[in-house]
Amino acid sequence: MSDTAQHVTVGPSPHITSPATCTGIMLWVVAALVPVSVWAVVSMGWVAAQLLVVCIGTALATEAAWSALAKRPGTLTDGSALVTGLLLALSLPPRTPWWMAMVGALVAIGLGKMIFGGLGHNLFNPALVGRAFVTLSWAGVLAGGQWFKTLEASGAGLDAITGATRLGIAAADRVASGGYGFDLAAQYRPLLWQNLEGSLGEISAALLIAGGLLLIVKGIIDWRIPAGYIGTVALISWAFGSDPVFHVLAGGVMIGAFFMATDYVSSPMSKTGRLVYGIGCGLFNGLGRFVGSMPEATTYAILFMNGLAPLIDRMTRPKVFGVVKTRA
Amino acid sequence: MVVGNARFRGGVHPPERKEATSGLAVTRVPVPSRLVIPMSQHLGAPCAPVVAVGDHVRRGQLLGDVSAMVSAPVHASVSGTVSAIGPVLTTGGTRVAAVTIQPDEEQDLEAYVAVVVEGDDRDRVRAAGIVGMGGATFPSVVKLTPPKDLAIETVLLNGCECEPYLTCDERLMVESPERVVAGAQHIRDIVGAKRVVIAVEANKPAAVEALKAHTQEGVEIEVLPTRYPQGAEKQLIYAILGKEVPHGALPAATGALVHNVATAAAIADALEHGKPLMERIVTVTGAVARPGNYRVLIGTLVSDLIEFAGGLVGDVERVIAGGPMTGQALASLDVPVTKGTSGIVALAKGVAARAIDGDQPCIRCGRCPEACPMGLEPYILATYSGKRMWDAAAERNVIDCIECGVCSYVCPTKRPLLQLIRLGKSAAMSKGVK
Amino acid sequence: MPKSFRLVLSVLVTCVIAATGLALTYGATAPRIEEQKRLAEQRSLEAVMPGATFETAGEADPLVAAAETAAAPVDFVALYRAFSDGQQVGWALRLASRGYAGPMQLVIGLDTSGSVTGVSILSMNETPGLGTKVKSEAWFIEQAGELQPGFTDADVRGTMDAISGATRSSNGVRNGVAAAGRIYLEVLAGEEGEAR
Amino acid sequence: MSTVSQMALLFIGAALVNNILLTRFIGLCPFFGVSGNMETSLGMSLAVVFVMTMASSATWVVWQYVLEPLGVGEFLYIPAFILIIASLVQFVEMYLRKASPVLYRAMGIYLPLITTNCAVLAAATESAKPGFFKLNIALGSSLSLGEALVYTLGVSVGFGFALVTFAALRERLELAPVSRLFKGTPIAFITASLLSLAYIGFSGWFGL
Amino acid sequence: MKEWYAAFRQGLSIENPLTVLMIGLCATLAVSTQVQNAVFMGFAVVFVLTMSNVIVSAFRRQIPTEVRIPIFIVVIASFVTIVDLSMNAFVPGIYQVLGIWIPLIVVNCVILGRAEAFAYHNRVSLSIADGLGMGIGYWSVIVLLAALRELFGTGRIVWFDTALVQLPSGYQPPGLLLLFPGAFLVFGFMIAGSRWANEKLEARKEARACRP
Repeated sequence: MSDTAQHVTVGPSPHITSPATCTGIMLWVVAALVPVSVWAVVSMGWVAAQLLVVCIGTALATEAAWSALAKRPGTLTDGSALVTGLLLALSLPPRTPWWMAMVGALVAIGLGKMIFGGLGHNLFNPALVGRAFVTLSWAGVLAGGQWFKTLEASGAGLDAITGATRLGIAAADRVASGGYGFDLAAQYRPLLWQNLEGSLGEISAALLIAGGLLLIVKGIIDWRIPAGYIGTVALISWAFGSDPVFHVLAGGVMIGAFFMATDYVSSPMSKTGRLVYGIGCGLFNGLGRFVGSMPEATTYAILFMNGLAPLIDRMTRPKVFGVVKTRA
Repeated sequence: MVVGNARFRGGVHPPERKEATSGLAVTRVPVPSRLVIPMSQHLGAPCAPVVAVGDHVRRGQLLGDVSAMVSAPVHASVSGTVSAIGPVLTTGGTRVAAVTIQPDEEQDLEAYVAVVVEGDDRDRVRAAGIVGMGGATFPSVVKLTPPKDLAIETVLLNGCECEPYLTCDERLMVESPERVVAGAQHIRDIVGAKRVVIAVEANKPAAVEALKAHTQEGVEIEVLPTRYPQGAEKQLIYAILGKEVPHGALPAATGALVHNVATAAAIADALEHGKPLMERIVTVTGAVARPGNYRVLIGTLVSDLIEFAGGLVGDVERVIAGGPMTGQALASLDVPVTKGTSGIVALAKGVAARAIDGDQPCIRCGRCPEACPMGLEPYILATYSGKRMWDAAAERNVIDCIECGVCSYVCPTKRPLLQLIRLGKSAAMSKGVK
Repeated sequence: MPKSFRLVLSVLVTCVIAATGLALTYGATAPRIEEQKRLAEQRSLEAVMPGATFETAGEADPLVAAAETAAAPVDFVALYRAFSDGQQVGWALRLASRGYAGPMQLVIGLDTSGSVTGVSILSMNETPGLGTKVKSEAWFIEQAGELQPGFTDADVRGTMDAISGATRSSNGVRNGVAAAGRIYLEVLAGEEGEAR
Repeated sequence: MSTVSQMALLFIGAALVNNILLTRFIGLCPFFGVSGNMETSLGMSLAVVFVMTMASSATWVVWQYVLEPLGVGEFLYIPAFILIIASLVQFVEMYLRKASPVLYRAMGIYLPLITTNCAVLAAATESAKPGFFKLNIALGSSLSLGEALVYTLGVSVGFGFALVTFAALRERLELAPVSRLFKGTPIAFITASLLSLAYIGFSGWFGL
Repeated sequence: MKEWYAAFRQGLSIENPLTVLMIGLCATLAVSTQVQNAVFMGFAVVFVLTMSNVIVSAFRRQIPTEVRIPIFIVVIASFVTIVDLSMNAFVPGIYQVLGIWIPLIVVNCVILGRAEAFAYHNRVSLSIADGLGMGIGYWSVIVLLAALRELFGTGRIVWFDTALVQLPSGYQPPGLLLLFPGAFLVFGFMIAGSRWANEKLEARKEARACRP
């Protein structure tokens, strides 16, 4: 009797838990992004690999260093810094100078997350904070052309467009002449399978969609955010008389909708809230493309909706069982 | 079998793990060498012993009682000699007064001292010491006496048994459906209801069949989808009747009265045969050599019960009294089975939840508010409680928590959500928050 | 009531003293403010066409209304005729074009053939260090000198490269230059014929 | 003369693109002062929309019919405008206390604070005195009363929106284990920085 | 004299209007993109603060309590107008850049606050000390913030077209510091920095006090 008692421990109910763990979730996100990353390296070459290594390495190092300095238990194993570093790398153009990528990762983890108290407390998506910091700080270096050019050698039938992204050219053409200088429908294929302009993560919309669907099927992300997001972008493109398919596939919409906007910490909690939030992201991303001055608005659209998330949470609190709704 | 789509909001579906015992007929556990019968096996005032050390008692004889309204008397489950009266450890981890009985060599478990009382059926239910056998152990007579201004229209019998592992109610419904139905009819007659609905989860087809074979006029069987906590009173009422129990009100406010199937059967026995509550079916399962459904005398020690089931197997981390979602982990196995002990579940390492050190962050994944059957936001309630922001927690309805544990179950960072919420809830209660 | 009277009186006295003091200050500074404005304008006019003298085209001048139409969406502010040794050598245009943070006041000199003789930025609200590069990085404005006579909007876009990181400020200047081109083609080129 | 679409642009330009708090830094005292609590920031926002609109119309009228005709505007506009706003706030407070206790309870205590809120003076000056309006919309050298009203409404709604957003963010910040050095004001500034980072996305919308 | 110095000192560190009291923020953040602008803005505030303190203090016996606030406002607004007109006349370039911020000095809470809290209750000489102390405290914070933003945001500090300080040419300045998020960001870090410095100072003081 007494020997059985020895290996018995007590603890509060419930005594069983679901198999989901934080690290597990993060690793699934990483897994969903692996095909895109590998394909980016294969297509773009070692510059892409270098960017991935620098971003992830710096992100992990920053997290570890901060935890050590703040004398808090290390949180490296939860995998969130890995995801942030990976997403940051995927959101940058392949020829981003290494020091810039490093600063981006440092800012993403330091300013985007750790300063707020670490995982779970950041108000904005850390990877996007890092990306916004880098792109705004060194817009000249990044957009000056030298980092985008040179990829035509790999020849994917893109010789016509070098030096700027398709989206940028589409926007410039629209401003100049009210039309497009190239056939948008002809861009579906490269955008889906191998798009050598823009950032690493824009290499293949198809792989991003596959990864996103995997996460939805695994119950890791809520379909409402990407659905609301992509649907709204398509709707706005259509309303502005443009090609919805092109606009959904081009630029950061896919990676934004499936991987950036769905970041748990900086998105709303309730289902309704998530739908509203997804639609909001799509609205500002879509509008930004047509009425804004920047060809790409994904980063700011999501950051803006991150800012609104607590407000959305407040307004979409679940109805408490048995409580009749009264004006609060 | 038609599964209704009636359901409640939220909930989870943990692995059922009922297959080990669901097909096993109930067998009787032999009389152990001693029985420890606590004086408080119910919610409410504890009983005072009416026997003294050295007294010889007969099976069914009254051991303790108290005059309070919310209470239930305790009876001897065997014939024997009172060897001690004093505090003992119970499954709840507290020490309560108990009467220890040394059983006689010769036992006739078919015979007992029948309860004889003046008065109506309610008095008889009380005298038989019947309490809610689903685990809540609320004295049944109190439930059978709803406030005068509330008319009871429907009696709901809870045969959901939504807790994983447990099969005691299922076996009862399969083996003695007529007692369940009879109990339901008694309850209906006592409270003057029109309708009786017996709710069973879809994972118990045999029970549904058995009940249907004994269905009487005015007794409906409703098959519900399998989802935890389907058997929680408010959730059950909502699933069947579509009515929400108003915040701060009794469930009876919806015109429904919920009793466990085992309680109903016990009420039938009490009213028809004057049989006091002396034994119950306990599912012993998990990491034990011979899992099964056992008819156990109240007062049998868990250690004796596990020994009868072949002992613990392998590396056991926790032994639970009740189901794994709401039951209590036992610090010692030398505690008696009581009226509310529906199961003894031994959880092996790896199956049992791990206690995690330190402050785990909430990653705002949204799983807990989605799972909460009460529409609460466990993550924020737990955070408020952890920061001792009691008012903020109260403002967000911490008091409505039914402690079902789904939030802790689904949390990927394994925050002790329920534990923290309980803190906030008790703080709110002590401040008189309604 | 004497109390409230005292209160009102004290406020009134303060106001009167303050108003008088301010009126005096204004009287003292107003001429200088005007002078400064004139000087600034003069300096920028000279910057775009050194050595010339300028004559402002009045409200009644038919060219003004026509230039206003041709300039849109850029705002037309003023038109000056430039003379050297009694001969008209060109025009200067003062335009307000949208930059990143509000309108930028540009002065653009055109010779009689329609070439840009110079561009100067009279005032702007651009971000110091970023948008203000359109002024501090001289090569940017000097690009306007490469435009051929009779240039069009497309020529401006093709000739003048934007400063990276200050695209919208650059566009403000480029749109101003393009507007000057339009004004020349639609309005001034005609006057040139008459002047001869 | 201005069309409906121009008015819409004026509103968006004032509320989002040139958000008075996050892109122009005007009126930051209440932004950091009262944003700790949701209820207060809602009350404050309401009061600001109310007072700002009234103040701008008042200063517009005074400029157009008093200061400008008398030729004293250039050197008296600052004292005149601030006195108008201060007395307006006084009157509003007295009126509300009598006429609408509900509204007074909602925003009464914020009214005195608004007198010294630079956002109100800024919006009033920009809509009344020529030369201060800096939005990239061609609207002539000075605003009409209607334009001034739309502009002020845009400014104040943008103010309120940013304030309420920030209050909601700060409620979450309250629960976060921010390191000691950054707890309180510094982290509020950093949050404001990231929120204004998001507003950069609006720059150049509709060419504003 | 000691009293005078104490009043002066207060504004510099102990009650610095910006980092400790957190008032008068708006202009600080807005004009701090360039040291040059910040210097003039700071001067404008020092001038208005000191002069209004002087006037309020000199006439403190004549100003009735009931209407003191309107009178303070008129006094402050007058000095602001003087600054407004003078800057327009003498430094038109700077005046252009500062724009709305000059009239907004009126509602800088520091100024009304000092008139109300200090000048109205103290003699003229002390009020001057208070005004100067507070003003210089404000001035130094705004200039420091501008210096940080300009130096790291553009790689150099420029004073009327002359570079005073220049970082090595390899430095790629993050332009974000010049944009509006940069103002909040740098100021947030400045407050954290001053907090850190204060803590160190306190710790040292304590250590000294503990020594026998």
